Amino acid sequence: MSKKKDQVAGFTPTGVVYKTTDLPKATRKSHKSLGIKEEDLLGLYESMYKQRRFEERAAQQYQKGKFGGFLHLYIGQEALSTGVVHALNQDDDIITAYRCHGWALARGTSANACMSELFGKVDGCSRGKGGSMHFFDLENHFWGGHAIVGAHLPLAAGLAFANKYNDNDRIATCFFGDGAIDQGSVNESFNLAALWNLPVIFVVENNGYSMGTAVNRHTAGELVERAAPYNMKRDVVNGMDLFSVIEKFSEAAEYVRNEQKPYFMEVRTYRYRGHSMSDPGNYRTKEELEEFRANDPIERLKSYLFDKELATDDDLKEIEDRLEQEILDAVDFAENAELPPAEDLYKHVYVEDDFPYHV
Amino acid sequence: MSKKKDQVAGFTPTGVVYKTTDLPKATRKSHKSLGIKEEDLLGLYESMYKQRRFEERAAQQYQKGKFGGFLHLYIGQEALSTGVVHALNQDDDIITAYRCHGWALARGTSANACMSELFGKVDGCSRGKGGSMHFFDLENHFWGGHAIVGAHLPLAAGLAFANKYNDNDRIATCFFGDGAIDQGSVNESFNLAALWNLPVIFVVENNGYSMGTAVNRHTAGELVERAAPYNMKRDVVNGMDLFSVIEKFSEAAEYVRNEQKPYFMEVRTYRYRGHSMSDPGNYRTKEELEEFRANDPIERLKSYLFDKELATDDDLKEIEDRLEQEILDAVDFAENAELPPAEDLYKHVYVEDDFPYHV
Amino acid sequence: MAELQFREAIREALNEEMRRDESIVIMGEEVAEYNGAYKVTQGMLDEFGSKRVIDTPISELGFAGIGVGAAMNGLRPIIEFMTFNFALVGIDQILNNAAKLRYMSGGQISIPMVFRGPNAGAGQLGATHSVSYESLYAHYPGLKVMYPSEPGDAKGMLKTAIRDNNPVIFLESEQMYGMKGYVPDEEDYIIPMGKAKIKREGTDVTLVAHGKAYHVAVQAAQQLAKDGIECEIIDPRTIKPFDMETVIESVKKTNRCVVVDESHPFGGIASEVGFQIQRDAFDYLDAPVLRVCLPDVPAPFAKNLYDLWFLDKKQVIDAVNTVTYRN
Amino acid sequence: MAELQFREAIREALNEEMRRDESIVIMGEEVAEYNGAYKVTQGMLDEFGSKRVIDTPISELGFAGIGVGAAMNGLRPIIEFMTFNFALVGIDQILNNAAKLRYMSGGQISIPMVFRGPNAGAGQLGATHSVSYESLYAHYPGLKVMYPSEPGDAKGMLKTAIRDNNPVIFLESEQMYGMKGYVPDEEDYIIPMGKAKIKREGTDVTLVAHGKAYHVAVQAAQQLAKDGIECEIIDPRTIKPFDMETVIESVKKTNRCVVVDESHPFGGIASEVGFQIQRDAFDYLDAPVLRVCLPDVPAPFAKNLYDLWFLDKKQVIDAVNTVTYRN
Ligand SMILES: Cc1ncc(C[n+]2csc(CCOP(=O)(O)OP(=O)(O)O)c2C)c(N)n1
Ligand SMILES: Cc1ncc(C[n+]2csc(CCOP(=O)(O)OP(=O)(O)O)c2C)c(N)n1
Ligand SMILES: [Mg+2]
Ligand SMILES: [Mg+2]
Repeated sequence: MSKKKDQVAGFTPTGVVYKTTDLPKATRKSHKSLGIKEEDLLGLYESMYKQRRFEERAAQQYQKGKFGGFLHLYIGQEALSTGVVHALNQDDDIITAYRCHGWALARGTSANACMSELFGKVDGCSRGKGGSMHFFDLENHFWGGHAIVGAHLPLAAGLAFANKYNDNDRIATCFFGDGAIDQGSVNESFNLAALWNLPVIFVVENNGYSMGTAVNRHTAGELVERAAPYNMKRDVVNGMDLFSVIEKFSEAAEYVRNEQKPYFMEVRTYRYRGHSMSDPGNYRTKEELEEFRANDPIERLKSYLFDKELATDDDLKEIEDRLEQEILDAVDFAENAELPPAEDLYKHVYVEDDFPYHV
Repeated sequence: MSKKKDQVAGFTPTGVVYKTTDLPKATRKSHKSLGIKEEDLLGLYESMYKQRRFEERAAQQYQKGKFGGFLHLYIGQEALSTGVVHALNQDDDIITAYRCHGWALARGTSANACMSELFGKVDGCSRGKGGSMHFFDLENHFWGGHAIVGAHLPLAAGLAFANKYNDNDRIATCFFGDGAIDQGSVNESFNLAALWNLPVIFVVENNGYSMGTAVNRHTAGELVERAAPYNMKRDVVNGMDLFSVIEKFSEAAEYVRNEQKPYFMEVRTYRYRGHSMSDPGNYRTKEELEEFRANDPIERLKSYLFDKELATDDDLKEIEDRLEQEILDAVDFAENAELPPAEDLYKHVYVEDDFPYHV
Repeated sequence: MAELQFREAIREALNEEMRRDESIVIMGEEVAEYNGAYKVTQGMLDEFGSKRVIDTPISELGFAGIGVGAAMNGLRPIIEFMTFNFALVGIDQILNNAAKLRYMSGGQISIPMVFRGPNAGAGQLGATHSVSYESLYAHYPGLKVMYPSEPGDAKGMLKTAIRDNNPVIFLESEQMYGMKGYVPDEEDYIIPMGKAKIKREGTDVTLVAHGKAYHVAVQAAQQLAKDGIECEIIDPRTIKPFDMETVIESVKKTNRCVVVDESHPFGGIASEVGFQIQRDAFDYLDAPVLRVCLPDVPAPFAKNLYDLWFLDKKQVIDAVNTVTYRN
Repeated sequence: MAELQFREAIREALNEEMRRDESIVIMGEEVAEYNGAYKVTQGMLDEFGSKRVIDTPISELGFAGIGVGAAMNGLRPIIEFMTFNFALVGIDQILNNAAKLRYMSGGQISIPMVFRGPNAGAGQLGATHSVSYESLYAHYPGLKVMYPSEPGDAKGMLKTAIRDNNPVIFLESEQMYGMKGYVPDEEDYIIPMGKAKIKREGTDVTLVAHGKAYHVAVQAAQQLAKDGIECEIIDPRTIKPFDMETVIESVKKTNRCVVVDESHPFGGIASEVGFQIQRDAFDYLDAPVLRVCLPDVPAPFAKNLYDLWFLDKKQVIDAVNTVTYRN
């Protein structure tokens, strides 16, 4: 009975600062061999930078008390949204959890619509009814913004089901956190997708923590292996490196589209900020944060562009200044936008807006 | 796009009769090398035979309209209950799904109490309030009898949690069908048990079908692999062979008790009857049924006893006759037993039987 | 008018709608090869094929959610729960996703779908298999809820539910699947959402009853008629929105009401109906609104206890006698 | 009497009971190392260690069920849901297992445990994070349900809940965690299960209100008092069983009642209370019982819509004016 006494001591290991995630090697391929056109490179930079600055400004506004609710920032993880959007077709479907601002922006929702949603204004991408956690932009095939952890995985399988049913060549992609991996909805979705050959990519964004709980404290085993029992194709990606994301997701999208089968991807990444604005992040070390920051996706792309002489300081400065202005304008826009009209309270529950309510 | 068109044709493959389960090889060890005492052999025979005859009589009574509700028979799967009970300590905890008669009997609940429960009588093992799907016998550490598929796995982990907390040297064992494997509760329980090192054996009784759905039509991949991502120890057992069950479960119980870690077991077995009394079983072939019947656990033990001259025809006849009588008596007992008194309707909701109800 | 079993009437609605509209699929446990656990979907796999009639694993959360996702993306899924008791493991997909996504997206998302299957007590199946869920689904905004009591209604209401562009909870009764009743032959027999039906006219007391409870009310009314008490029976048919107008009109005439409801009493449909009547027809009431509900205890297995537990016409008669001051 | 925040009062109850009884454990997301998402369990890991204060993965179904299983087997678990909205994915363990296993086993199983956490609206968090669940848990037999409105009650009630030998749903309000109130210093301050409290005496109208709604009722009563209307305010504290006796007594005196309830109207607590009053105090009512509830729509995010959506003292005043015929 060697281990026994030890094991009884406590259920969850505590007081240990875990090394959360190891980054797999980044790809060494050049943009050319990855099929990224030279003229798209600055657009990719722009996409990541926009998300970053948008959220930094949003945080500022939140701290000033300009809007309420929770605010979860995606800062640090932008290579994923940008890379995935690049790798997919524009009409492929994307769905994610509550850490959703970057996704909407990457997919093309305007900064005005995003900022207005945070401010709860009628020009918001969900007409001010969803808030930070519930961005939607169906025109851009962005399906939200979901705040019950794990609950959108079956929805993703359903999006894929309809795509397959209609044989429309679209695939669905679904993003969720490492904390979501422990929900039974994950496995039910995996089994159904594998059994029915649904064209969907499930993606766990392993940023090392579920709120304050390090990944090893909430999950047994390696995340990527969760798909193994279903014989689902799977891979691990360096989520701090844009090119790695594009490489792996291009492959995965091709496989899923052609073979009409699901795929599971573990993306190792990091959120620089706390879980939400109220989280001081005491559960992790400064060193760990610094280690990941040293791999910052925006900086990495910048270095690449400079190294290969694909852009000058001025090129980037021009983009940054333009975005800076766009986002400041978005803040102005959101601040001055209209609140939803009072009658909106009773709208959008049912398709019929005159449907009777109980009082 | 080779496979695509094909794949879109249908979601679930239909019209195919699947070979459901392959039996792994049975152990070749003798009872001695398995540590089964000679004097226990007839008791093991008795345990299996009792379950078999009990259920055959129960089916008869049901068909005569002597009691209502569903009736799910365990016939064909008795080697598991008998073998597991032998391998465990008497105070280890057992919990199972609605196909539960065999388990109660194997654990020592009297035929009278079991038959009375079917008949909805107050002498039933659940005072007539549970019926066929909800046998309970806490004195014998038998925790039911659960009819929401998959819902008792977390309970099993909870039983194990309390055992570990109290450091009482007991382990918990949890039995469920192949149909249950697709419920998210399975994975949540696996993860929690692995993370917290809970002393529990999870056991899928793969009898080839979830109602009319062959295992390959409801599940992707191999069942036993479902525990792999959690780094849980696991094995596949020939559930038609008593000695194999005893061998594997003795090992597993020792591991779980000593290491204080969970274990997953896939038991390949077969139910001879339909899912419940109303199921004609059209989804499977006679040949398949015959193939498994040829491996009947009771017959196998009988042959072993005869081959090794450990019992005579008369020995077994004596047992069979005695049990036959015991079960006929149980039918009489149940038929003549009292119905629960009317005031039982309002009892056992809360610990306080005078607790106020709303009307 | 054909005389059909409840299950046949539901099947006709399913078949007719699936023939009309290619975007409808049906999925659930044993709906295809097994022809349905209760034979509701018999023959449908043969007619519509495995792309539209789909057997699912026991993963209520998963396939309910797939239904919602597919509905968002252009299909009109019908999700069959083998019984609504099992929907509890998937209820988050119904209450948080199906019922709220349109609202949270500011009207961008539509979810045209039906969740259907047996609800409420089904005889001696024990506590987990005998629960009425209508008040739960009706309590939270975003869903429509229907519960037919007769085969004809079942067909017309299910067709309405399937054509509705919102998520609809369609409750059936396992014990009533074999019950026969007349179903109109009309090409397109449709019963409007949210409209109650006065199924028996009477002047002395209003009985409000849906689903299986409706038949208990009918039995009570028949017996009371022999005593000269004429009950008006209203079957709401749709539970949410509940057609209180028809009920209030009736109570203004009879001045008395008994609600018969196969649910537990606390916060059930009966409380809601009773509450609204006293609020909106206070001056018309000659007696308090009474309810006849299940006891506030889970379903027992034993036959005698189950019979005590279940609704009985005698309880309805007693309640009517009380509100008519004949006790 | 110490003045404590709501969260501190709850923490005191947890700490005192855990010191008394070694069989109590508490588990939930972020309860240990993070000291609780809302800091309710602050310091508890340090005092009681990782064997008794346990961080869980996001697996509500799993850990709720582990709680039930552990309770069956001799422990007294306290399960914290980060909010009760998330309990929906685990609700099968509560409604089918915790609430029914004792009954189905003919009384063999006891399940002494508490499910607790924030309930109802918590400001601008959107539709999935703002739901009131008390009527759902109260509707189905087998559970006891408590919902304190003030820190002192919270402490005394939670101690009662923890000592209860049945599964208890203990609802808190995230928005109230910072609210201060006096908490008696008594060694063992206990508030009995199922007893309402008249928190304000009055003669003109009875207000029934629990949880956050209680404070809306208080504000309304203060304003009405300036107009010479004296409200009697009853805080039921326990929702199931609901202490109707105290309510009925009061209505017999005031002859009027308004129920203020932070839930949707259909089949909510307010319907139940109103139904029972009209049934059991029919002859005493000078006006119909009215309710002030949330609208029958999900929670919107936008500040202006949320404020419209949430209860307002003005609605209560209007209702009181109506039942006192001052409109
Ligand atoms: C079912 C459910 N349980 C709990 C929560 C509360 N909650 C919101 S986010 C979160 C942590 C999720 O972490 P992860 O999935 O890793 O995503 P990340 O925040 O890292 O992006 C928790 C516990 C919830 N929203 N839903
Ligand atoms: C959550 C849930 N869904 C559906 C059912 C209905 N149901 C009862 S048993 C069963 C099949 C289960 O098959 P399996 O797990 O293989 O067990 P076996 O009957 O073979 O012993 C189904 C679908 C249920 N009881 N609970
Ligand atoms: Mg994370
Ligand atoms: Mg099976």
